[in-house]
Amino acid sequence: MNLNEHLAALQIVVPLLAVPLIALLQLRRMAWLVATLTSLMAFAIAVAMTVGVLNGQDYQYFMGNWQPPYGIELRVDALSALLLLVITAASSAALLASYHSLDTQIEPRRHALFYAAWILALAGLSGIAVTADAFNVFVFMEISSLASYVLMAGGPDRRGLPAVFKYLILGTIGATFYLIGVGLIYMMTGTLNLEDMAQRVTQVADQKPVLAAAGFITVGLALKAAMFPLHLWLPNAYTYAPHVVTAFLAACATKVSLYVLLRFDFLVFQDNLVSHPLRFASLLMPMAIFAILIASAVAMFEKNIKRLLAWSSVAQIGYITLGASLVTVSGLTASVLHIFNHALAKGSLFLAVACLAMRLPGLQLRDLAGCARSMPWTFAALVLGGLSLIGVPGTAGFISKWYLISALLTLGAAGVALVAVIVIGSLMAVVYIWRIVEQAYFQAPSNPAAPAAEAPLTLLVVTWVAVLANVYFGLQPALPLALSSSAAAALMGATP
Amino acid sequence: MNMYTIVLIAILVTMVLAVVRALRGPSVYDRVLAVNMFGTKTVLFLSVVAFLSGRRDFLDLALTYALINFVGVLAILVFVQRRFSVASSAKSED
Amino acid sequence: MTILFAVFLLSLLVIIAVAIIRAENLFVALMLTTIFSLLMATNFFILDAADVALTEAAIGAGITTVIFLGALALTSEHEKPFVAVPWLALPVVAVTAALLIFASFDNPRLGDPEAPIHQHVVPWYLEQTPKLVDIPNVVTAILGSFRAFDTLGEVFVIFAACIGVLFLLSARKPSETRCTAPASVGLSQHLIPKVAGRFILPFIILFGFYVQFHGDFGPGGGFQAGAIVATGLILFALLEGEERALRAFPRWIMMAMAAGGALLYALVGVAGIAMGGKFLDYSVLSSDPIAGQHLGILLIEAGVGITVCGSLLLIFHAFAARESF
Amino acid sequence: MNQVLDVLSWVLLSCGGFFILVGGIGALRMPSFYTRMHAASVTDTMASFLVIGGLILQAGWSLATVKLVAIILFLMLTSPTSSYAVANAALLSGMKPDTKFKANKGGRES
Amino acid sequence: MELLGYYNYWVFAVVLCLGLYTVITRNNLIKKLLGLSIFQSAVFLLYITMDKVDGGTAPIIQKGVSDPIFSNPLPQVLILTAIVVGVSTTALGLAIVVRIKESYGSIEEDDILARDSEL
Repeated sequence: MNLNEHLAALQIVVPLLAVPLIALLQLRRMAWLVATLTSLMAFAIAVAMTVGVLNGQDYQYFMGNWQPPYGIELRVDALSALLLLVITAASSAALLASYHSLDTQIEPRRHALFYAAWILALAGLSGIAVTADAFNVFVFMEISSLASYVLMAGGPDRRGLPAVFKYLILGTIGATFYLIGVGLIYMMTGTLNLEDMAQRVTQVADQKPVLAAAGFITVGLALKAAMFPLHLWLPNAYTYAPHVVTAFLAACATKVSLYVLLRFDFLVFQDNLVSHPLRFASLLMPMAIFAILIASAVAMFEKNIKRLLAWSSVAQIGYITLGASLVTVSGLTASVLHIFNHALAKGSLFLAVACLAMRLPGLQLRDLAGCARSMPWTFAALVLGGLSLIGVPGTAGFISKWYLISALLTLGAAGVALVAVIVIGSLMAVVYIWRIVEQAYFQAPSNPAAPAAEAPLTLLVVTWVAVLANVYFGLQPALPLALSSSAAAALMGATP
Repeated sequence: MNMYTIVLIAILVTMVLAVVRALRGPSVYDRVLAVNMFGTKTVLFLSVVAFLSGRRDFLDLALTYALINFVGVLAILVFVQRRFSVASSAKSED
Repeated sequence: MTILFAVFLLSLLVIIAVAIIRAENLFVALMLTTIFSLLMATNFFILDAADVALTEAAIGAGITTVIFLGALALTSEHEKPFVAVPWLALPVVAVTAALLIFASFDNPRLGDPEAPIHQHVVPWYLEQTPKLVDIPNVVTAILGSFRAFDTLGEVFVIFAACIGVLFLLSARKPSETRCTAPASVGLSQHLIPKVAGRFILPFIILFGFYVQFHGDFGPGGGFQAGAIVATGLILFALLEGEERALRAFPRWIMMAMAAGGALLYALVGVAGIAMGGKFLDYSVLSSDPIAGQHLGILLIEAGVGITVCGSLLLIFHAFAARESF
Repeated sequence: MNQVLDVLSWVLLSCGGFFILVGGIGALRMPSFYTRMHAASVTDTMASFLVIGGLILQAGWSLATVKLVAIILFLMLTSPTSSYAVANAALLSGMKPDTKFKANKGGRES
Repeated sequence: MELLGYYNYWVFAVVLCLGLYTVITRNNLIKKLLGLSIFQSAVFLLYITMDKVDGGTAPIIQKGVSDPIFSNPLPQVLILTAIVVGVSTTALGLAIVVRIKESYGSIEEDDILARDSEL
């Protein structure tokens, strides 16, 4: 009974087992300790699976020992492994940072339930990444959504409640659209397993229900992934959520819905529906371009730092969908790479914001005036994270921008126009990062009498680990590159 | 077979009448009455259809309906009574 | 025959849905929603979905009404008349409806035996269940054994809702709205419902256990049983008032039930791994695979029933306690 | 013997159906709440007693009969109770039963 | 008669769009949640319409009957899960509405926006 064979199942079972235990723990720090240990264990399992996937072992796990179309099958390939790494790493980093950061926002007696909801969100997100059954994705999507509504509604600010209510309504509509899409496909193919569905959809390719299903699934997942026209819930939800929750969910929550969209579109619809690649590209590309331009523009004029970074998240999702909409192997590699690199950049930025929030009265730009001198380490981390977001050479952001531009250049004339869009997007990113830097370093401190002290040590260490990871993967991108290129090849070739 | 159809038609017509009363009912209690009537009719409808389709082991569904109907009506009454006592205490205060 | 019933009941459904939307008083809209779920459950029964009809009745009509009433008691029940100019919403919704109706012509006709979903996976289920799992109710066999991972996710969805409601409603109230609502005294003046309710309560709980263990042979199972037992205990709380209910069935028992049921379900899965099979593999649980399947399904249905009952009770008491918070 | 049972259950079922219809029409056409309440609740219990009695005759000695008896007992206990509770709550909340209808010989005063 | 076979799908489309319309236009948060539960009930109707087979009975194998026609059990399993998901989302939504009522004093969306803009 070696554990290696059960890794795919343990990735979800370990967090699920921990949830009831954490919910029962009323001791003051025990809940945080058990939650962090569970998250680190999940991270270890993800790393073990990534190593297995890199040297060619494909994890396939039949639940209850039933063959796939009859039972539920878990499947971990390069794309799932990369996503699992992102989810568990973001959760572990944010949990380590929450030791200090959470006491300022939630009364200690409610921490046990908060951490139980946190580990539920982790289990839900990693469940979506691992399962290969269309309806099972819906169940885990609901677990992760319910848990993230609870996490986001935990903040002290009363404006968080209407924001989370809007997120709940739009998220449920998105999940139900996805359910309608799966229902329509199941009606025409008779199976729920993604592999089996891909083979059987060829016979019923061009009937109306399958086209309607493709439409419903794309709109539903676009709503969950906050793609441009459907992103209205994201800025307020991220701004008023507790800081560590924003750090965790900004790094991975929306990426998971993009992962499901990629897996559905490239595995089930791609080579079966006639002219689907053209339809897929013609729908996603304009949405991506608008996302990059308009979201970055709005970010330039934002007053609150967290809302500024939330709008920049909407823009970065635009980059990911732009790469995916090229429907070429290099385009997909760039898009999957950017899932990894954006998680690093945005995670470290929001952790730095969590450090700021510990010491500063508010998160408006004017509260930052001249605090760089009294909080040097935090602002250095903020600057490095900003550079990675812009895509300065030597940071992770540059790698994905580089592969995106090289993928676009292969398109010829249209590619050059798209490269122009990316350059404009990056310039706008420079502007809104510079506004923070200029406010912090070159403004006179608003109240010289009470200089802010440096953030607590553990918080700083976690932030700096994330920032150094940014730089490391900027210089040495072998791991994410290998994973994303084999993932892109698998998706395009659709070879199981 | 037509023995059951007469009763079923009667039940369905009464369901429509209950819905009309629920929509038109001027006071809240008319609606509670309509919900109560609708619940009992569903119980009868289920018992007769269970016999009509020959699957007689579905009668415990009808029992569940009766239970849910009773608890639902009581829950509504507790709510209305609390709403009334809060209103009356408000009236008595000012 | 069934098509006539279905057509009649479905048109009644649409009328009720329109009535719910147009109802100004939220309390009235809620009562129409009760009728709406009763109609849905009857439709499911006519379309041969006995288990789903039972669940929709127990959870849809019973628990949803009680939770909505709890929330309405804490908020206002009058909807402000808001004259919305639906210039955006109407076209969007009309286009979606037209697209769906247009797409529905390629769907298989109602009850068409050649429809693809009756050809591929389901015949295997119908012929293999007597051999592999050997329980009459195929729905419980699929729910409990073939797709047990879905049900595990389901148990954690209801547990997530329970944790969420407890977390949200345990926050301290902003000081100025601490109104001194009278502690819920239940139906004090109504002596007859109290006597009738107290007489019926044991039978409701007994009926809940019957539905729990009858799940393998007829319509029933963990979800329905948990909802019925929870409805019974909510009836007790309604009649006797909040404090006596909490004294009879304290909060920590409910929390232990909610967490314990989910844990029991996951541990049955882990036992499958420990005994050399896969996760949630019951054949290895005992020497004879069929007995193992029976044991496995019995245990996880018990886990589901316990969690659903504990979670629904915690949610109800969270809303009820919020008044006198 | 079987013939008699069928005719008897047919009679019971159609009487039940008749009472159901009477209750429905009564609930709709009666002028005030309490009269509607009276019409609906009394016929409810009676009709369910008749219909399920007819079904019991059809089912004969079997598990279905036990379930039907359980349903009857449950309905006979809860249906009047809930009707009483509704009427009591209405009275408590101040709905006065109309006393305008005096039984005079000619047309009735509206 | 044949067209009646599609009646279920039309009712699904109409009820779905009624729910969506309510969620988009109505201003009261609890009315939005009612609209959301109608919206989800429509999806249950779609799945259960699929499982009916002409002359079929509920998929519970009875000993005595020779080879019976069974309706499809799989959509019923999926909808058992979806109903519990619907109730969980409604319960969480109501908890948030109660908290909004306590901190804002109103559950009408335009009042909330007005009170926010005052800050």
